[in-house]
Amino acid sequence: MTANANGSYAYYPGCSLTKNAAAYDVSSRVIARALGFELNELTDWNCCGASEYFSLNQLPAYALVARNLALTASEGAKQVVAPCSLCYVNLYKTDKYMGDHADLNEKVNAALAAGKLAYRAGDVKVRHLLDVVVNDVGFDNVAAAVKKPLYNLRVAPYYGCLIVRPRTGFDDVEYPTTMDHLMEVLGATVVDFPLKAECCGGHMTQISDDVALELIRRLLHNATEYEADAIVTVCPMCQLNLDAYQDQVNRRFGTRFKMPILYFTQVMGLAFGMEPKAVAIGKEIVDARPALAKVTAEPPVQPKKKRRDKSALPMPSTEREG
Amino acid sequence: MAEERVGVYICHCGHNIAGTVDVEAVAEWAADLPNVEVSRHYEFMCSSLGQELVEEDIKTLGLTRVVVAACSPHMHERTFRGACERAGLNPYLFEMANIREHASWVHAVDKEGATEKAKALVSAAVHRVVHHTPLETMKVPVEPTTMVVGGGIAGIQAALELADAGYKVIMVEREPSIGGHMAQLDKTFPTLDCSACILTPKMFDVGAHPNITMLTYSEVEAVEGYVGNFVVTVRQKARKVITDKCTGCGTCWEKCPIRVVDDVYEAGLGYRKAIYRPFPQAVPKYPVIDVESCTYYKTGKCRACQMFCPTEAIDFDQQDEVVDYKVGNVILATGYEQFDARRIPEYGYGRLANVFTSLEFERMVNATGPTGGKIMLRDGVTEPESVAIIHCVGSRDRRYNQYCSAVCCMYSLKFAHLVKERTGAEVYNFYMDIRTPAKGYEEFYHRLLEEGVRFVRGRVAKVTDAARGPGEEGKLIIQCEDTLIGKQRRIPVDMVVLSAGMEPRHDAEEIGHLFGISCSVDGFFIERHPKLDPMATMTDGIYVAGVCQGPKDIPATVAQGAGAAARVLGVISQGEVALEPIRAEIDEEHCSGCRICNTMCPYSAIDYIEELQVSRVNPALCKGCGTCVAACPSQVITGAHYSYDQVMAQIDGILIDVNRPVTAEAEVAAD
Amino acid sequence: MTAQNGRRRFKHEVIDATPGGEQLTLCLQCGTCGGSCPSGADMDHTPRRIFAMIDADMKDEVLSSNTPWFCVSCYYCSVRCPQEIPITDLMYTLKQMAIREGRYEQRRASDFSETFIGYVESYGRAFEMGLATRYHLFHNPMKMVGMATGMGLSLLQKGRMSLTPERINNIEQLQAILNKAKQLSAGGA
Amino acid sequence: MSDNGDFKPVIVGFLCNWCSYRAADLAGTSRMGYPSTLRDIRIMCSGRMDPAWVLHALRNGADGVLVVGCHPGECHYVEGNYKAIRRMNLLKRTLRQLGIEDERVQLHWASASEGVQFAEIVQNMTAQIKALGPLNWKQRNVDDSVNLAVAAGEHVHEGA
Amino acid sequence: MSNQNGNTKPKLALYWASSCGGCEISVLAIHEKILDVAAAFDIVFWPCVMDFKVKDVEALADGEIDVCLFNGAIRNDENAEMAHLLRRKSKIMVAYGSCSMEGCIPGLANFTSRDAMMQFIYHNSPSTDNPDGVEPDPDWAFPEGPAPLPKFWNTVKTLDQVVPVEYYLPGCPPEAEWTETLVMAAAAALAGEGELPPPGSVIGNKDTVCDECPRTKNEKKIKRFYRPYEIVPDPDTCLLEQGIFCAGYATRSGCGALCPQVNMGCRGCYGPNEGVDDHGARLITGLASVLDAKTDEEVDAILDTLPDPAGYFYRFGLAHSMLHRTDVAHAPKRDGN
Repeated sequence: MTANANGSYAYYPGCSLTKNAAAYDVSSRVIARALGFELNELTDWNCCGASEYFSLNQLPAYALVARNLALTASEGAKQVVAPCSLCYVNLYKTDKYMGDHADLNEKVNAALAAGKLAYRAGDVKVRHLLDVVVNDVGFDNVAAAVKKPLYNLRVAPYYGCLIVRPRTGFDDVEYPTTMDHLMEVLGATVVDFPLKAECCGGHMTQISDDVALELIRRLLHNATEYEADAIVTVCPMCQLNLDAYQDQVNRRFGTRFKMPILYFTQVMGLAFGMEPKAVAIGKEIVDARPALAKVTAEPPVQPKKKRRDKSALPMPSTEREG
Repeated sequence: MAEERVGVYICHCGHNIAGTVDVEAVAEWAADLPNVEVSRHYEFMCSSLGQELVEEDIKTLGLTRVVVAACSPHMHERTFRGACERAGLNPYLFEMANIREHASWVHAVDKEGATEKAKALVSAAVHRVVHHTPLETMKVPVEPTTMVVGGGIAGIQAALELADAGYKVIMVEREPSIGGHMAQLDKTFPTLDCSACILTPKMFDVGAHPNITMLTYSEVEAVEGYVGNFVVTVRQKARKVITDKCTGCGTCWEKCPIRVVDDVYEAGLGYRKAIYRPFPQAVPKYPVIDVESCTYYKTGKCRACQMFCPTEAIDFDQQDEVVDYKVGNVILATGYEQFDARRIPEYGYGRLANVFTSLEFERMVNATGPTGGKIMLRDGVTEPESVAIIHCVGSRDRRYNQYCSAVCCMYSLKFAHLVKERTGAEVYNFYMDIRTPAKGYEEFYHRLLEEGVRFVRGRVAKVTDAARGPGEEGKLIIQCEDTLIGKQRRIPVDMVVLSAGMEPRHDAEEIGHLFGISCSVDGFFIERHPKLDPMATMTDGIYVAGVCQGPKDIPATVAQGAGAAARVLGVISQGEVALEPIRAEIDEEHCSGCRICNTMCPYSAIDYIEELQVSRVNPALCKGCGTCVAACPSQVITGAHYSYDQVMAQIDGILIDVNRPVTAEAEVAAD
Repeated sequence: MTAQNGRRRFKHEVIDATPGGEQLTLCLQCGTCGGSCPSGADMDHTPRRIFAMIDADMKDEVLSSNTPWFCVSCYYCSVRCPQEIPITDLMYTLKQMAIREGRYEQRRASDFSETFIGYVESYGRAFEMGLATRYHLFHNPMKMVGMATGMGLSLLQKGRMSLTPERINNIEQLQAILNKAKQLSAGGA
Repeated sequence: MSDNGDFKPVIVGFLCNWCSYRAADLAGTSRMGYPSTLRDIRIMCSGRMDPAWVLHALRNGADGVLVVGCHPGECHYVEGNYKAIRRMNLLKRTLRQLGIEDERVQLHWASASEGVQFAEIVQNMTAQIKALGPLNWKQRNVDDSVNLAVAAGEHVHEGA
Repeated sequence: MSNQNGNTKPKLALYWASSCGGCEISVLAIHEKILDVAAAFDIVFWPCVMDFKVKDVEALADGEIDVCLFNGAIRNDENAEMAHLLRRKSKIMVAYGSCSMEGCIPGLANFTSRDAMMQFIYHNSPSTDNPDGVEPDPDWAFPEGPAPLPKFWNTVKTLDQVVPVEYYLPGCPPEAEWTETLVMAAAAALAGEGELPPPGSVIGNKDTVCDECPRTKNEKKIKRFYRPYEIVPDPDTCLLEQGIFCAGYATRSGCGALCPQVNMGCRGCYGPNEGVDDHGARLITGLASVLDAKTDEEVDAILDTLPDPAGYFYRFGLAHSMLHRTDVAHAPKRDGN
């Protein structure tokens, strides 16, 4: 564990994880225990406002989020972990904007003062759970915890928007890869999923079916095209939209998607040898059991490396300058 | 000091100053300043009559100091120093007050404020000038040899101009051959001349010219000295090939078993061997061994090239050579690097096979390139039926480079033409603005319109291979807003070409540091004046040419190369240069040897004399910035012409009215 | 900032109400935002066009368009914008202005936000069941039927939806903070 | 903050010869207006800036001191402006303890092409100092007319 | 001079204004040479050592004292009154020691105000026991009659800010050899056997402490500062290079680099070297120049390890500095007052 010497974090589950995404909460706590880091739930945390409060009134929205940051700091924690991408980005953005914009900082703190709280930007580092797993725990430690590799399970890692945008810095904004590596470490077969950072529709499910269902369809279509057995997500909103609305998509577009949507923490728990129930498998609406049944004890046979076609032109290296 | 006789001259500059500043009031007021002997105002001080006025007063009134309040000293300081000198007054006993650029032109709506400020600036100059001391410029002879750094078209042009004029040139090129980016191109816009046809003869001339010493596969390591007298240390990397023996027959690279991707000349689209000559027309013709890839340097085995070489020219033990060259002037023509398109992940370069960069595409359409000039997809066999060309990749984009790279519009049009001509494919140009501001360029754009090339105004949001439906299967989809319609569009194509912009060399800043010049915010070298002196730099004797100074196309590059050569020829023909006497000097008797100044000098002009325990300034290296003067805690370093006392007096002068408002006093004086 | 005639330009109102909003003045009308937007095809105007309209002082048209409400907050436009304009945040500002000025006529989206916020302000936590029922009862009673039988039922069956809202302990503190923030926000956007 | 009515600040400026002085020239040739509060002194490099000059100007009637150099990394003398950053930073820390507000002593950058930015720098600084009010250092702190509350002291040293 | 008038020896006066008394002791530190002084001069006023009264001085004719060694800053009415009186009675007025020359430690009061200091000393200091909140009252009257106390000034002044001064003898306290040099030179000059330096001169070296400091100096780059207790310095290398603040680089030599020789940074008591207007300005510029930093943030990181910079730079010279004092209305509140 490099970034956090004592391996202990303040934990901000967010509203979704208390109910609709309880599976995510359960599995997050379970894998944290297995990997030896502590998630200490923040006392009396409040809703982050999702994207709705920012639409209504930005200053109270920032103040709402800042209360959580102030509580975290007052508990003496230096880092707060959010598994929900929307919570994560709201916490991250509020901290960053308070640092970047003096006027906002002043007003938010004036509001906090009404509740006898204060927050200084930068005092709490906001982390997504995936970030903690790949960067603090590290792939080597994860690999060491794997007991039942998920051989032959084809997964499409789906990051969605808010874990990488607006620039949160821990993975590429357009083509993130950390979860891809994580899934490989767990033994799963990772499919190249071009839409891995596209939108799940967000709150459009509530506002416009036309828009939302089409966005969901694209994702399911693309993952199916690439022959994924399951989509793995890092966000309760993504999970809900892809899982709970799959039926509606099928009805509207005449498709027959049967794509289970799992949290990455559930997949980790399974690879760590836990019982499906321990990581709340079964809470998903599209049944994951058929997909999980594909897991084999033996690793897949690697296809022979094709000899390079002589006429083909060299591909550019993927290393990036500066 | 008390006996100085100062002449003050307030210039009207026609209406430029007098229209805002009450010049008469200023002149009248200045007459009462301490030490002022005479105070006049005149319509155009820079005219011959204005200058004669100063000269006449120096002679008849015995002026010992002169202050002219007029325009910026960058405009006319030299003029009035000349007038003083002609009248027998040391030119450094002159001071200028800038009441045009810094007063009348910026305070046009505040005449009173402008007048008040003009008085303060004049007073500052009067207070300062009495502290001036006579200074003498230092004349040094100019070494007529010039170094040209960079063997692209800018450097080639500059070197040939100088060599043809009869002067020696040393050309330093980092790569094994000269030619630069132009050697990679197939056709050049807007005339579609064959690049090789016009470049190769010039490359040959450089190689064969008796006045040019060509140092390829070489880099500058250190620079010392100053204008007219630089010593440049050059490292010639070992080619591992004895050039005296090599005939350039090509047996070595034919026999070499190691094939590597050529990231330089072929822009990554083709291969070369571990021993290679970058391209057939390379000058010089000798190959080099790439020791990173060569088997011999990894395992001690192979030696195929050596075994087959008919002239025993391979020398695996050859070492780098480091040589000092004495030159009078340097022209930097270090060129550019292409923006790395991988930095824009949404365009998929490096991930999506059929996304190409513009340089890759240049190699592809080049008859000597990897595909023999055929336009095809990455598989090397399929000809595209539709091609998208994306403009402004990495340019006009604050995330990367804010500037416009100036050439992409035109080469994109050229690409579109070549695709149409060679494949008949549908071609889309995705652009923000089409910029064609030079001779024959707009006409070329019109020709493309006639040829049926499609133009979509909208910066591409992303390139993807994720099909939404059957119509998009197997294609690359360009997603953008067609801003002229105001709607999103998805356009499936087979091939995407990214028109990547120009960037400064990754080590431009280090190179600049070596030669004592700096880079602007965008990373290109800063010229002396963006309009009136684009070839010179702030460091005397160092000139810039080509894209290293800023994005430009071939005609502009050639013009600047020739221009830089002309500037150097001017210096050489004078035979000697005068160095500004603005220098620092240490009073060694009172230097306590604390050595705080030692790390200040960017030119290493300060030496610590161990046995005396004092520091000393080498006047030939000192450029007069004064940072050591400011640093000296015991104030024993004097900066000529910007001394502590001179500026203190200037502050006293500039604040003269703060307790007694000048305007009130002026009224009294006017009464 | 004021226009020459003393009237505040709409553009500056938008800029002042957005952290980092001053970047908006740099818009080149390139269309990267419009091209990037997942729901761009269904918007009345693409974001690019909205910015041109803001510059043209077309306040009514801007605030009554569906564009900001169709923003899904994916931030693609923000990270791709070559002028680094915080487009998503500007959309939040436009929504906020539309609500304050009562301009947006398709009340569906703003009501969703308001219903959501209502729960957050009273309980400190979001309440999905309450949100779904209250919001849909008003806008789409037919959908309620679907909720009860289809998806909503599945979620209830899977124990993924709660029938009672949760409340934080120190709700008074939160309300004090929010009230102060609202007061400051009204004082000067 | 108040704008202190008719108070017109006097700002002594130190401009480097290569970038900022030229930026000021460019502001002139482009006729960009800015307040006539700035009175500038040309020095070769912001690295020449001597803290004593700042003190002298503040003591003798300036309401503020503005130093403008080339952008970091663009210094004509390679790195003179880095030295200016260090010296001005330490000077400002010291001045803060002496009761001189940060806004009164400012270090900025302007390249030769940044006439607009130069004009903005002067505008902003003028507004900030206007809000602070006159400095009047000599009268208030050296001559002691304000601070020397003990009347008896005055005649003693006045009579010297 | 006096000698030519008759057999009377030249007259010497020594006075102690606002100072610690160290200067008085330093006069005695010239050891047996004090006998030469006593032999050469007729001491007419030295209240620290002998019982003189002000009226004894008042009784002298104007200019009757040949040399007056005046130590201490001008802190109150009494100091000023004595300065004026002795000035009137003396031919040569010497600002003796750092207090009278630069303000020195008493001059640190210029970082705060008279009122704030009174408040702290008589009310707020942790050791104050003053339940009735009594403050010194300059106009206090006993039943026997008024007993006025000298009034405290808000701003501490140096001697030359109050009366004209001929010579300056720096140091806290001055080193004996310089006291001796001055007194003996004055004696010789008064005896017509030599010339005094031009009025306004500082009696001392012109260079800085580095000149006398035996430590090895190298090119300097400071990455952080250390308080003396935080580090064991190398005994042979320049202290400043090791991150210990040493004012020697901008301080007049003459002490023989006493402090640096015992691993303690020079505190700057000799004031700036010859020709310097403001000690603090030179300390600031020299120190800042060698910080190993290129951005404001990097500079901040280094300078955050140097608390109270003004205290370092104006420890001795605040009253004599260009700015003179802190503008209390705009300065951050200092601890304790």
